[in-house]
Amino acid sequence: MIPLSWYLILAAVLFSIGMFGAISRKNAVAVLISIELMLNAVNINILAFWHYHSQLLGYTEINGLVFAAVVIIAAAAEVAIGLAIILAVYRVRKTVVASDINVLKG
Amino acid sequence: MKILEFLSDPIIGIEKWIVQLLENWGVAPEWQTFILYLIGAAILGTGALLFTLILIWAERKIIGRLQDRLGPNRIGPWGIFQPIADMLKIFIKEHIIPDGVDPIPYHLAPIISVASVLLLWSVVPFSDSVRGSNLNVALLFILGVGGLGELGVILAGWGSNNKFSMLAAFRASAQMISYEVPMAIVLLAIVILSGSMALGDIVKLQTIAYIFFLPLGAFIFFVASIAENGRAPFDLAEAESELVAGFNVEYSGLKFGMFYVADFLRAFTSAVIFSSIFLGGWRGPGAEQIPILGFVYLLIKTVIVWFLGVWIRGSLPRYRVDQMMAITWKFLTPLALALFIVIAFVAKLIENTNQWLQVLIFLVINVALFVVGFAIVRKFEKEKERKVVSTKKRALAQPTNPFTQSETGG
Amino acid sequence: MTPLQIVFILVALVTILSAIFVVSFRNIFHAALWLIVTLMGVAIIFALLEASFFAAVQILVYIGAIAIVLIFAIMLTRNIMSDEEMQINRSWGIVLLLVLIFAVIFISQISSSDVINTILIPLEFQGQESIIAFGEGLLDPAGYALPFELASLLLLGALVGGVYVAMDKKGGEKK
Amino acid sequence: MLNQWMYIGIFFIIAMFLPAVAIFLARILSPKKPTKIKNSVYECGMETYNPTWIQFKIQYYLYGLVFLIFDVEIVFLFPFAVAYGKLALFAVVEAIIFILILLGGYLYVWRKDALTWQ
Repeated sequence: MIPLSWYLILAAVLFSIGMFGAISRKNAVAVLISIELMLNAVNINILAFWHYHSQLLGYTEINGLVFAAVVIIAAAAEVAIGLAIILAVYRVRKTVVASDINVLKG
Repeated sequence: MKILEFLSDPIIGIEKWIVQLLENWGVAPEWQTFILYLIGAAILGTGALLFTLILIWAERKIIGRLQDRLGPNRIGPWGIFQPIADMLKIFIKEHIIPDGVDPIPYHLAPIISVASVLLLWSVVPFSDSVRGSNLNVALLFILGVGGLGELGVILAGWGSNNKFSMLAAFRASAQMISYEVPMAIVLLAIVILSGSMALGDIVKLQTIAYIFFLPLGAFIFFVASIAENGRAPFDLAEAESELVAGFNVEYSGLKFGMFYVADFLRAFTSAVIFSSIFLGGWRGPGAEQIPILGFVYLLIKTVIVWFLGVWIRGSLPRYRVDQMMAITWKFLTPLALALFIVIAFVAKLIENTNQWLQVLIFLVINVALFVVGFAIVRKFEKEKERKVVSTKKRALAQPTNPFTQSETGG
Repeated sequence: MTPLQIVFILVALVTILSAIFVVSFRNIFHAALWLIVTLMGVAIIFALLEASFFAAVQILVYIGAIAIVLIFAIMLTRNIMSDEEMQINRSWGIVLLLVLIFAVIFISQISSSDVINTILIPLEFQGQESIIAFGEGLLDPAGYALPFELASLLLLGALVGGVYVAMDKKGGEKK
Repeated sequence: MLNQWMYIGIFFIIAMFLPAVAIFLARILSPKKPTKIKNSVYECGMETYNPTWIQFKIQYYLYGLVFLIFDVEIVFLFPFAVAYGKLALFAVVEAIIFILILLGGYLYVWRKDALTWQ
């Protein structure tokens, strides 16, 4: 009942919002949160096309599902590692501001 | 004859009558389903909330008897109107909102807590024909709704502007997430047996109740669900001596009442889910022909499981926080993982054999794993004890001065 | 406008609005709470797409695990950045402009294509059908068995690395 | 399938609505006499100092981390379990390898004492 393009527009808007947050927020945790938004937008896109394909084929298309699963697994791993790094940096440097974390700068 | 037919399945009868009525009014078929669902959900939700009144009375009475007290006995025969009086009192009590609360989390927390429990009722099959939703991912949904419960706890802790409630909320949520892991693994083993994640199908397929296939799984699930509900002996989050009264210290009036209701209802709800998954839900002799019997069977099974929980609550002392975490991460989770691996492997090998033989093999596996698991734990405990005893420096209770310490969480 | 479309528009508006709150709120804890609303909205979108499994996974993994872990991490790094401080970079105007251009290009491209305006009709899959297909494909040696095992390795890396990085080193200051 | 989710959606709205209405009614019925002492935060009977929203120990994060990884792992074993009846023994072995890989990480975490409450 719903056109495919609606899902894609929603995903595009979510992705743009997430990108804005990821680039402009100072707090590193907030940057991670914004990246989560972007990954969610990607998943909406993938599953919308999965529905479209399954509808065309008449049986369950699995490629889309597997891709969405990989995105979720990657998101979980990213959160786990990202937050651990933020916590470790925080313990040493007492900051979570992404632009202040510049020890590795040459 | 008509009366008998109606009595054997009253809910479907009423449903048909409503559909007839709506058709006469000329309502479109989609809206008919919508209205039916709305009515069903409203009745089920309100019914579950009101049912809590009886639960509170029964639980207080049973706990009272277990602890050699009388329990409520003043209002009405056997004190049966006590919860109603309590409800009236709590309804007209003042809502004290402390200074400096974070308003949205503070006011949202009790609502989310109750909603997370009520939502579980939407996937429970009550009889062959009557059920909320035969969602095809019901088991995942049950686990996910548990996550909403954690959210309610965290919101309450954060919103109250109180260090103790914050501390309690974090302890409670750490406890809840930890116990979700063995629970999920056991559900995985169940899905291997049933081949379906829909609760309706799982109940329907249990010609032999799954507790006979997986007694160890049932044990793990039961312990984990007690812990996830935060009831004794795992009621660390409400340890009066350490954390004042848990994450809901700052709540009063009906807002506190909602946490109370959620707590009591959650115990019963997890008993319903346990009996649906392991004890065959509405199944029983004659339940398929006379659906109303299904309700009765489900109720009996649920009350037995629920009573077991109350009994445990009334008799066991509380665990320490480190013991509690060790139980889930160092005992239940490895055990559940081992169970799942063995079940997944063996079930494939004996796929085509007789069902009773399967039951027997599974039983042997379960018992063996249980014995081995306990033996390993016993061995490690003994070694640890020996280490403590053999060191010359005994562990002494050394109270440190709380005022000189910096404020870090516990 | 069918009822389904109205539901979609409502959910989409809530999702987008809460996503805007997520990136614009000063209080990082509140941003995390709005993130949960966004995730819920996305879960409903998945349900509308009839990807039941992923709707449930969204609730279970994102709301039940990722959001909770994020909140734990926020609690661990709090009171370093006070909420009154500017939460976004100085150059946020340029970023906003770029993102807006990006979004406009996206959306104009999407709405100009014909294929993409197909109406999605409800699929006829009943019960466990699509999940069984998914499971079979995931473990099929000719299909996605290798990515499946690699995903396990990725999770292993995340687990070991995360715990290694986050844990207090022995001898370090005990907080 | 959409019907099932619609029921869940309706149930969710009702489940949020019922306690909200009850609390709202109670707010109207109950007296409102706030005083300064009554509204103070309930902590030891003393004025509290320092903001409430303090830091907590890293242990919580470690539990959260292990839980997150396990949750994701288990969730993607569910399709395997559902399709179990149609799979060959080889696929079952694959799934077991999937778990065993993660079990290595679990043992590492155990050895590092990350699972012990300190």
